[in-house]
Amino acid sequence: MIRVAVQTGAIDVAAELDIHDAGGHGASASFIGRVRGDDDLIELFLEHHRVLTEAGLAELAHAAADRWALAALTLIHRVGGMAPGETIVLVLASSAHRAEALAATEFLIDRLKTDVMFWKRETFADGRVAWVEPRDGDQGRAERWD
Amino acid sequence: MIRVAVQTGAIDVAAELDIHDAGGHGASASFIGRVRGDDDLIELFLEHHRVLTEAGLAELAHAAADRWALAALTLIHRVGGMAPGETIVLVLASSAHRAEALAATEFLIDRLKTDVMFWKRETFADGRVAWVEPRDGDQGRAERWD
Amino acid sequence: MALTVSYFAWVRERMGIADEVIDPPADVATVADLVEWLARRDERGALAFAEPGRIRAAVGGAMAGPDAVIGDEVALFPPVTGG
Amino acid sequence: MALTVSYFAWVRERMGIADEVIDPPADVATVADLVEWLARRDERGALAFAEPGRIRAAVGGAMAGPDAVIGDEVALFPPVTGG
Repeated sequence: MIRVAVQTGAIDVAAELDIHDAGGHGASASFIGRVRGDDDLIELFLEHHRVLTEAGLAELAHAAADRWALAALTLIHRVGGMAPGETIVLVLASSAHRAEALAATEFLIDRLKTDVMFWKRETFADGRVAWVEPRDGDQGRAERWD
Repeated sequence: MIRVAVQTGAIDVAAELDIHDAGGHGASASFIGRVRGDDDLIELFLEHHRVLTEAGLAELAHAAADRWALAALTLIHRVGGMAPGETIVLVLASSAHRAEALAATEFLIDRLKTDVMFWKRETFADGRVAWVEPRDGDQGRAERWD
Repeated sequence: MALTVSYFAWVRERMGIADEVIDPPADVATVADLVEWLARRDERGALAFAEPGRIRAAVGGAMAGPDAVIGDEVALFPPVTGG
Repeated sequence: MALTVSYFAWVRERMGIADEVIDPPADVATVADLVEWLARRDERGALAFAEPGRIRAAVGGAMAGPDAVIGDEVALFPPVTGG
């Protein structure tokens, strides 16, 4: 079962775990990315493409499903404005054994950061607004999977 | 914050996530291992050492905390009898960035399988009872971290 | 030929609009040609596309490099930063 | 010298007990010596320790190899299978 979503509402991790786990898989790995409140950040805004972003997530999910024997895969990304501590992205991957679930999770979050149309904009307490630059190393991590 | 537990009661993943996430870390990775109902398995029993098992978990957790910059780490293993679909083990690792959280999670589950005193006994629908043998490859995966 | 161009993140902000329908000259054939043409077209284009190496594109719904031939729909944006 | 030995999993089942206090001869100095001595001691020992290569040990609370010198507390068990 592949579940992909782009949503403006909060990501309910516990509810998503329940949906994902309905099959009772042997091994489930997850990754949760949250807004960090570094440098007095007060808001993180995620911009996306109305059509291509969700298509990109679906393509990524299917690439993982082609590569590993997965029982279930969940890929949910929030967009719009969010506060420190809120969940930006949730990746869940399940398989009969751990190697596949762990590798798929890492692949999905690495590739998500370089291949799917999301852009982060930070607003700080002093009023400063800045678009986030890609981190050094993200491209390298993503290319490990080529 | 390091939280380690060996328990006979069910592992409440959502509650553990809440406890673990109290700090609002940037990146959280997890691994959940569950009882698979393969070959008409009806019960999995986990035997452990009253003292050394929890000490082994704590030692493993501290080895991970020494190796990566982790904001929080949870390592919970169930013991006693459990049914297919129930959670055997939960690993949660959080850090400011994903690489550390993902690597620590994989390290913890790999080493848990070779270094800590747990033994699995399977009971099948036809009455057959068998102690689980270590899987080929587990030792190799664990040694990747040496 | 009518071409729909959409802009995202700081490219959108510098262009002042999210999308527009344009009709570039016939020799604007690739993503790189389009970026160069937009940079020359007006001041906001000069600002948005001052560094072509920092611009990414999608053509007809798929990620595309600078040499990709443009169809009737192109998205231009900075490197992505999701996850 | 009194030595407390505890057994786990199928080693425990084959020995028929979870732990015992024994007093092996003075030349039983290491884990390997102890395993060999238990295998010779009686039938249940012969069954539990027929394959010494499949036996793991903890001495004084720490994992220990076959050459480890035994103190006053040893645990003997099969390879672990948790997780």
